[in-house]
Amino acid sequence: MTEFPTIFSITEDELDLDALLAQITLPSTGAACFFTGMVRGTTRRDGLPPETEYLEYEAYIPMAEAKMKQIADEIRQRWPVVEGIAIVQRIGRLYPMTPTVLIACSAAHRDTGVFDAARYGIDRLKEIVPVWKKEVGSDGETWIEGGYIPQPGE
Amino acid sequence: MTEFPTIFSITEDELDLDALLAQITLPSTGAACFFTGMVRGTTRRDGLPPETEYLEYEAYIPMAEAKMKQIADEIRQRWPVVEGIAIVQRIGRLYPMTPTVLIACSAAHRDTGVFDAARYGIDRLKEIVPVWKKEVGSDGETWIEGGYIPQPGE
Amino acid sequence: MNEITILFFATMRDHTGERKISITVPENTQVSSLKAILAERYPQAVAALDATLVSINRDYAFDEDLIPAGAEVAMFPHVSGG
Amino acid sequence: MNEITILFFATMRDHTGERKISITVPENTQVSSLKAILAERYPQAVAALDATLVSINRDYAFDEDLIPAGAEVAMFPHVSGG
Repeated sequence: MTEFPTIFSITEDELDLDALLAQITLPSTGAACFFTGMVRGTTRRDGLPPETEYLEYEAYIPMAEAKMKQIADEIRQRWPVVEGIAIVQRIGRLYPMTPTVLIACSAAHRDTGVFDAARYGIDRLKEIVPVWKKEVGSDGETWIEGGYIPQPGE
Repeated sequence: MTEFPTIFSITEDELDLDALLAQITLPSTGAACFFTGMVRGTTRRDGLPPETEYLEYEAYIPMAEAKMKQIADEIRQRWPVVEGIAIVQRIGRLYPMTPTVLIACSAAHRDTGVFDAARYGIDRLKEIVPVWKKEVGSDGETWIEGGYIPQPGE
Repeated sequence: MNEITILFFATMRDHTGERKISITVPENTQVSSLKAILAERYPQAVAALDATLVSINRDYAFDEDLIPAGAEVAMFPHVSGG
Repeated sequence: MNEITILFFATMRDHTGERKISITVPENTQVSSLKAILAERYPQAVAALDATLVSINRDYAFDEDLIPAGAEVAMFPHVSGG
């Protein structure tokens, strides 16, 4: 069996989508689905400043990478035809319109679940990967908190 | 209303995912879904050579760009919250592991249909955009034909 | 009579041996009649002309559609982009 | 007695004012008991400790879990990556 590439990292560097795509492309690969998240500069939410100057991201890096690895394993279990998987979270001070996170899944064809697999990956990242962000705007700082409580075994 | 970016092109140049993502990112954008297709070097199909040396792509460029524009319009009609749309088909001689096509849709959040919109975009591209490819391998040349017959108004 | 341009792509180019031609057709010529005219001109392409997709001025066209003066007609197989 | 390390992230770091501490706890200390020990040490963080997520050796841990010798424990709010 071919060794399928799995990339997971927490980085302070700019995301390089083209390089990541190349890393999850095998000779048998014909399709990839990417999800990227970007810092929003304007967001409508009650009680929060409407304009974001920047977000400050931090991570518990070794655990975050372990959980990314776990998500990749979950994806392979649910979509065994997925070939390459890349999960990358950028941390540090990130300004509006900057890509912050990437989930990419590749496979031979597009009807193999790559869209669902990438969707699953970003949903799970937001549930179990220990990364936090603080929104800094004209009105001060606000920690953004998720709502998911991991269960035993997650 | 903000002007939402729509990019569509037929090109002989390498795809630049990071640049395309930047072009479909507005201050209000928080999520994007990309689909990319790559040339497969190894494919299992009856009656075709198992190893592809390269694919030769051609397009009826002005009609292809008009149909890409039409697909972007269809996406906006079905998913009005989609912000940016990019549809790019690379043509010419393309070797295995090379990205050939990209569909990307951006929006404020990931639960807005960006995954479905990108999926719809690549499905439609393969139905109505006049692009053709010829597979060249050790056993000779084979035109690859799709199976879709456009209907009036498409 | 109307002067029109016809472009051939992919296998249609292979079958006809042409990339682009200009021909003159009667006014109110339908797509189906144009295919018949071309079948006479390219006997080796009869089967391909039967199955070809057709566009007029960059929109898909069908057997009953009329070809306007100065039209840019194209003939090509099922698309296979991606 | 077991020596363990505790890391605090995000709001838990703000509440405790600490990034990383080493403490000694009795053998077979449960996560819930550790929270009680820390509540005494950081009275201003009682509510936060009540709601904190906990990991032991980089896996999520829960109130009844025992903390092994040399454990790397971490305490942090609900995650919000992406």
